[in-house]
Amino acid sequence: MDLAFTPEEQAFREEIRGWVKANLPAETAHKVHNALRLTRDDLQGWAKILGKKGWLGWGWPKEFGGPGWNAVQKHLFEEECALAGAPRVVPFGPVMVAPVIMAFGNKEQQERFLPGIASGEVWWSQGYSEPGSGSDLASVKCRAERQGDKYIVNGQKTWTTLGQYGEWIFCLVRTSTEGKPQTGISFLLIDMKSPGVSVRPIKLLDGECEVNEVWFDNVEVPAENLIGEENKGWTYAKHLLSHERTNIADVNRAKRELERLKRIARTEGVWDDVRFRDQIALLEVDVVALEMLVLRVLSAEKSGKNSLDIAGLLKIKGSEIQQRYSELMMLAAGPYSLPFIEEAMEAGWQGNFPGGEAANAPLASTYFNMRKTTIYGGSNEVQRNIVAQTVLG
Amino acid sequence: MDLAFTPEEQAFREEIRGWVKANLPAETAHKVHNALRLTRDDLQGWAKILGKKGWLGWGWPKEFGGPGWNAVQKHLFEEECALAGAPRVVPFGPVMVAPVIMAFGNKEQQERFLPGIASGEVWWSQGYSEPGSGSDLASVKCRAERQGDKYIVNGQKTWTTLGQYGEWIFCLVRTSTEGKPQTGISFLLIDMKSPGVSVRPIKLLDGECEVNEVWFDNVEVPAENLIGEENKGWTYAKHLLSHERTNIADVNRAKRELERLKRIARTEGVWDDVRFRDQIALLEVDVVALEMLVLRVLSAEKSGKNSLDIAGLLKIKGSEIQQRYSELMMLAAGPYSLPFIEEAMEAGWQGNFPGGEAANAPLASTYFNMRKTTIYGGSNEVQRNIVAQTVLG
Amino acid sequence: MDFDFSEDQGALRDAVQKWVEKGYDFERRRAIVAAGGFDRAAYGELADLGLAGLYVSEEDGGLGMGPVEGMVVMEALGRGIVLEPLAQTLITTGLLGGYAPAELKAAWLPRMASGEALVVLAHQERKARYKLDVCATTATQAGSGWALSGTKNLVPAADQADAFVVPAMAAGKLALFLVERTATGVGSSGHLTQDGSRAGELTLKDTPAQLITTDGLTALEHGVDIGIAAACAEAVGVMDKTVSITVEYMNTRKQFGVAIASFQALRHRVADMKMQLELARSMSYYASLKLNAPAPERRAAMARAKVQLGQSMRFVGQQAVQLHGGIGVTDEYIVSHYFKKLTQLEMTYGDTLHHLGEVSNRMQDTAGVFA
Amino acid sequence: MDFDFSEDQGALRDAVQKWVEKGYDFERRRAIVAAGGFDRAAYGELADLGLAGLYVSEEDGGLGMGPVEGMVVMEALGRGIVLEPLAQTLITTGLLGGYAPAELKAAWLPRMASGEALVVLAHQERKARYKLDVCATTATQAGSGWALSGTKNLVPAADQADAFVVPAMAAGKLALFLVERTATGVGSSGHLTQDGSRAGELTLKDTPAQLITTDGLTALEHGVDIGIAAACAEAVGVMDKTVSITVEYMNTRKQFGVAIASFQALRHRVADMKMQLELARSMSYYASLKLNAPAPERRAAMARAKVQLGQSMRFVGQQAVQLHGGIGVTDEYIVSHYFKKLTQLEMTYGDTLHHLGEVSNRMQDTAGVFA
Repeated sequence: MDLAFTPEEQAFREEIRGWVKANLPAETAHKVHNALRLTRDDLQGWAKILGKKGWLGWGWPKEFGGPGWNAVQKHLFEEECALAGAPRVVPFGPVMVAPVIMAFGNKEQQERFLPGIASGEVWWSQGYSEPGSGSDLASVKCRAERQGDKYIVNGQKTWTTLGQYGEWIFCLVRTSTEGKPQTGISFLLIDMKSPGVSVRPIKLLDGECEVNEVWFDNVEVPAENLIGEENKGWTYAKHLLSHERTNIADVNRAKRELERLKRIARTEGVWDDVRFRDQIALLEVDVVALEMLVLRVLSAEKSGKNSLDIAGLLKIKGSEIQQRYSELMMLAAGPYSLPFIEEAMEAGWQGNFPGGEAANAPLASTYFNMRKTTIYGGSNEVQRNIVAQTVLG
Repeated sequence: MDLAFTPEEQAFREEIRGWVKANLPAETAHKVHNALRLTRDDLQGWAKILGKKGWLGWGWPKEFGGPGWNAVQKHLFEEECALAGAPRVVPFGPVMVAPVIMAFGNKEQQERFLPGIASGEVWWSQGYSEPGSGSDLASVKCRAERQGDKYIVNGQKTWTTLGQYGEWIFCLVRTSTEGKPQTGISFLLIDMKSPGVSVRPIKLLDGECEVNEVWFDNVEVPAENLIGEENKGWTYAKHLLSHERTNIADVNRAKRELERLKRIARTEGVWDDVRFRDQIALLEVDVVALEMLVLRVLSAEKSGKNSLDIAGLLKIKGSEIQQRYSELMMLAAGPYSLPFIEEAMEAGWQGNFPGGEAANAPLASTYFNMRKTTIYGGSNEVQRNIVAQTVLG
Repeated sequence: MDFDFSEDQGALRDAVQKWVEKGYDFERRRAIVAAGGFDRAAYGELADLGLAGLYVSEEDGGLGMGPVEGMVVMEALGRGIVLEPLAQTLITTGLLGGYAPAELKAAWLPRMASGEALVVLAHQERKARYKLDVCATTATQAGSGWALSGTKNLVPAADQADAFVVPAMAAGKLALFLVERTATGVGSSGHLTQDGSRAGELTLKDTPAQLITTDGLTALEHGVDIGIAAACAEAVGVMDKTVSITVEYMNTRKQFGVAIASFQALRHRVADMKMQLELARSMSYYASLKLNAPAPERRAAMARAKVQLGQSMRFVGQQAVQLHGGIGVTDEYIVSHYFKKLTQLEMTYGDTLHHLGEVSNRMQDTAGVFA
Repeated sequence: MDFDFSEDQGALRDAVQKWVEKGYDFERRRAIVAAGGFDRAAYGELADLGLAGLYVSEEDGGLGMGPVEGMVVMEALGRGIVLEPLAQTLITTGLLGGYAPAELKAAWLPRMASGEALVVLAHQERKARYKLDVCATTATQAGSGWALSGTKNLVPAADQADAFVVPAMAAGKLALFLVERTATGVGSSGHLTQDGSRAGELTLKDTPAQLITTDGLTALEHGVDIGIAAACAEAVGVMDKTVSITVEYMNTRKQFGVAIASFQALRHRVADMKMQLELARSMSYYASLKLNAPAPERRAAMARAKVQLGQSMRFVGQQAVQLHGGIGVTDEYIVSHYFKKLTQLEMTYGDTLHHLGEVSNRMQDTAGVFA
């Protein structure tokens, strides 16, 4: 048992750090460090830089063109990217659909789709949730009817993150209404440029359009876009969900944001206020404890000797921490977090922010936006159900 | 709408205050103010003093020999007693069984039992809970079989508070197993000196014996001790529970204990520590908010215009506050709350308490003991079920 | 001790509630936000109901009512998350009525009561955060009058108001002044705030001003306490409606084949929301009923109330969103707007931690509603 | 980075766990409490397992092991809420091994490792609360040796231990001394503590003592940090068992016709307990793995760990009792003893608020496991 990283791991970290420093656009990092609005180009630009290096699929095995890193190396890569201010990689392509294609797609599908994902050229979206099925994902209604060599898709998906940029979307669709709800679901890849697909951005409470409704009106999808077998999609979706483990805790981002919180607290004059400072101290303990939890999971994955089934805990604690730092940032600025000046959330804005700190502009919006973290990706209530099941049976 | 008490209410309060000051034994008040062990004599002594004045049944209407006070007067009486350091009146006689006897007992029962309750001469206990039925009170199993003009009682009650002193006990007993569990319950008064009744004190986690198991082994109970009708006991029990309203919040005691907490914090040197002081400040806000909640209920009762169905809230908040002040008292003394010296919890103990503050002796024990408050009287989980029912349907 | 509302108070509540329900629906509110967060016409309608004159004496054209009526009105406005800053009028009419010289009262109070003139408190400065005695704006005597220089932020409806009550340092001591927006050297700008209402910056450069009182801190504290009581009452209205919206949603929304109102873990959350709501309502009563108490008692009561309200607002707002799930974070659905309003109210006139400090500093041996 | 236990560590854990399960059941423990809270025979059995020599070098007759082994052992002891103060031996062997002159080591460490001599830390004074640099006990030079005067409280097994490590002020600076219980001027008394173990008062009056180190604060802080890491590990064992007990009860106990494990609100509570347990376990690892780090890093880590452990202990202990209902507050049923142990551990070597202050005072711009 040893807390320190091995010399090899340290060297690996240094390599990543040097490369990120040399390749991450300064403008993008500035936006990330100050929670300013990221454009499609910011996100895809960084994805393509990673893709060119072969690191956009950083979790991929070598046989599919990935670097073949182990759990610790993946974590070190993620940590270095996060601390340097890289934007989170939009996960739907490289982290979510790619492993499903690798595990359950046929060779043709792998050759057809993986290169575009690995290079960052093709923007993927996720089509899971529907208006009636949030926590109850198995109740999806969006129908795909087989007609010859195609499926005709009708229905609606919602909460499709950044779907306004999407070129392809992977969907859970209903191909059968017989048996248990889980048994009639298929996993389909759909070209979003197909006739009948329409996307409507949903304005969120912070004024931003981060998620979308996606409508399918008699959309024709070639049957070759079906992953695996018809009516087995639930199995593939579950594989995808179980694939995500430590990533979901987002502890590296939390460490970066904790630093930002401290900067804001100094600027706003509450760093020396015991009351406020103690709130930060409590959060610091939370972040360290979460990081230790993540490291334990990584170590178990690396050694394969123990398996720690605590993904639910990572999701719950990680999301609560995200909410808490955003809350404390807003409270640090107090009244000066209250002006809502949309332009001030753009990098390079030169206006006069009331009170003088343009860095305060996104604080309340971020706090509002972060309420999503305990709702999406399996609400924290659902996660508690899962954790309780493992403990109580 | 007016916060102030009327001049009449103020005068009433002054009268009570003067009387309590003149009549509450100093030794008893000293024990209460320092959470020292109260004997049976301390408790019954004060009850008899109240009884002599006609105030032991302070909630009773005039027709039964009570003072006929309204809700506000009752509250002022309770507050003055609590702040002066009077022990809580053991409620089973005057507060719990008496109203049931008044509402559902016959004239003979009223004449037979009420005088002994009003004078404090007869010690009553409560026989509700059983080992298998805590939160699920309707599942009581203790059987009473009618044989001619008596009932034969067999079974067990538990958590009978101070039952070791009990002379009479009112019990929920099962007289029928047909229909819903609620419909086969009867309300029976049992002389605890009857053959076949045995009482076994249960030692609690603080080392004290506050509650008991009570066993009934073929106990003969005259049928004239049945309250109301056979199999209607559940209705009477519910009446009793709904009768208790503001009393359950125990806010007057909380105010007294808040003062004690502040004394301890000063003695232990944490009064000037911002961190600790803030904890007290938060509790102070809680206590004031609870008191306002209680006053709102009292006002509604007095005017009869609005009814506030928030008894569940009073129980939840009141019990949480009791736990919190006992926790903070213990934490204020910190390491010096840790010696467990049973004798030091007796008034007048002259030993050397480690660290020098004999007043610290009961702090941890009280904290441990107070864990009961969120469990008994309908656990806080059950209370939340009830509150949710009123809000959500 | 009596917490029943009088018939007049009930009628007042009904009148305001009716206006909110019929005259200020979500669509109108949305249009006002889109247009900048303040609608003079809507403010005029409030004035037509007599509300702008609530704290103005009858001889000055007002209703001459007190804190309980103020509470009733603010709670009703809270239920509709009304944007127009009536609380400002309660503050400024209270300050002018209580502290201004007779001629200033005569010149302004009737116009304020009728809604013709909107006067707001402009006290926030960059370095002050929640402290009322930190003030860099200066006042110098200029002939028979005064001239003010400085910058105030987050002034409600700064570019729409007709005049401002402005604290400034006069010879080292805080004094309060009235400044008209049309006076020389006044600059004002406007922006939305997070709850959709309007605020702005006020700059003063040798701006002529009329003295309200040289005992500025006393008056400012009083004014802010009127604001705190109003914010508490408003928050109760917001929370009450938030709970209703959530309850309705939970009884409608189905997951796993049943209404989500049937899940015990969520039911207990609702019980906790109800707890926070009722504690908050109790402390809002407390705040309003202490508003006319002597200053130390009044200040202590406001701090206690704001601590409770702050905790309640945060819990109720966050849980309402959580219980709604995804729909709770959309702009389209109404609950997020209630959440944002609660968030902003928590930071209005001192947040929870600030007031916890105030309670902590003021603690006495004995505590309670009457101590 | 590797959190797997080695085979030897696994074997050590198994050995201790076996002793706890077979040799230290609830009835034996209850008898020890009734007899005063300390059983020399039980302590001897721990020593026979080699545990008293865990931190003693092999040349001095110990096992020469490190913090991870200490953690493994303390966690296993925690599962059985063992009363005998092995943590004291970890502290005092650590201190003597790290700071004492050679002859003192040679005279004591072998006897401590074998269990023949029990040496405990006697640092608590009345005015110190959790502060380590507050000390009224004085040391004066007496010939070639030293003489100590003062009173220490809450000394573990004070009237049973053979010697004490005692901080005292020598010429204005804190130094550490070894004092034998049989020395002149020593008074010791004994009493139970809330968790059923034994402690007592130690009075010294011109008592001869041997100097361990004049750099007393450095050493004392180190010793207390060994104690904190041990307390964290022990707490994890206590909590782990507490959760198991609670889970078993919930699957057995029926109300309303079903096992109470089926109620969602209670299930979520258990999920929260599991969360607290795993966060606590993580931070116990962290504490033990930082125990050999440079002092500032080590102290900071202990403070962070104790804040997490303190929160976890309070939550797990209180909720375990709550989920048991009435039976949870009885002396007869085991869970209350786990709860009391957790309560006492929270207040051992600084409670949660104390260590929150330490974290707060030490905060840097950057934070994390490696920062």
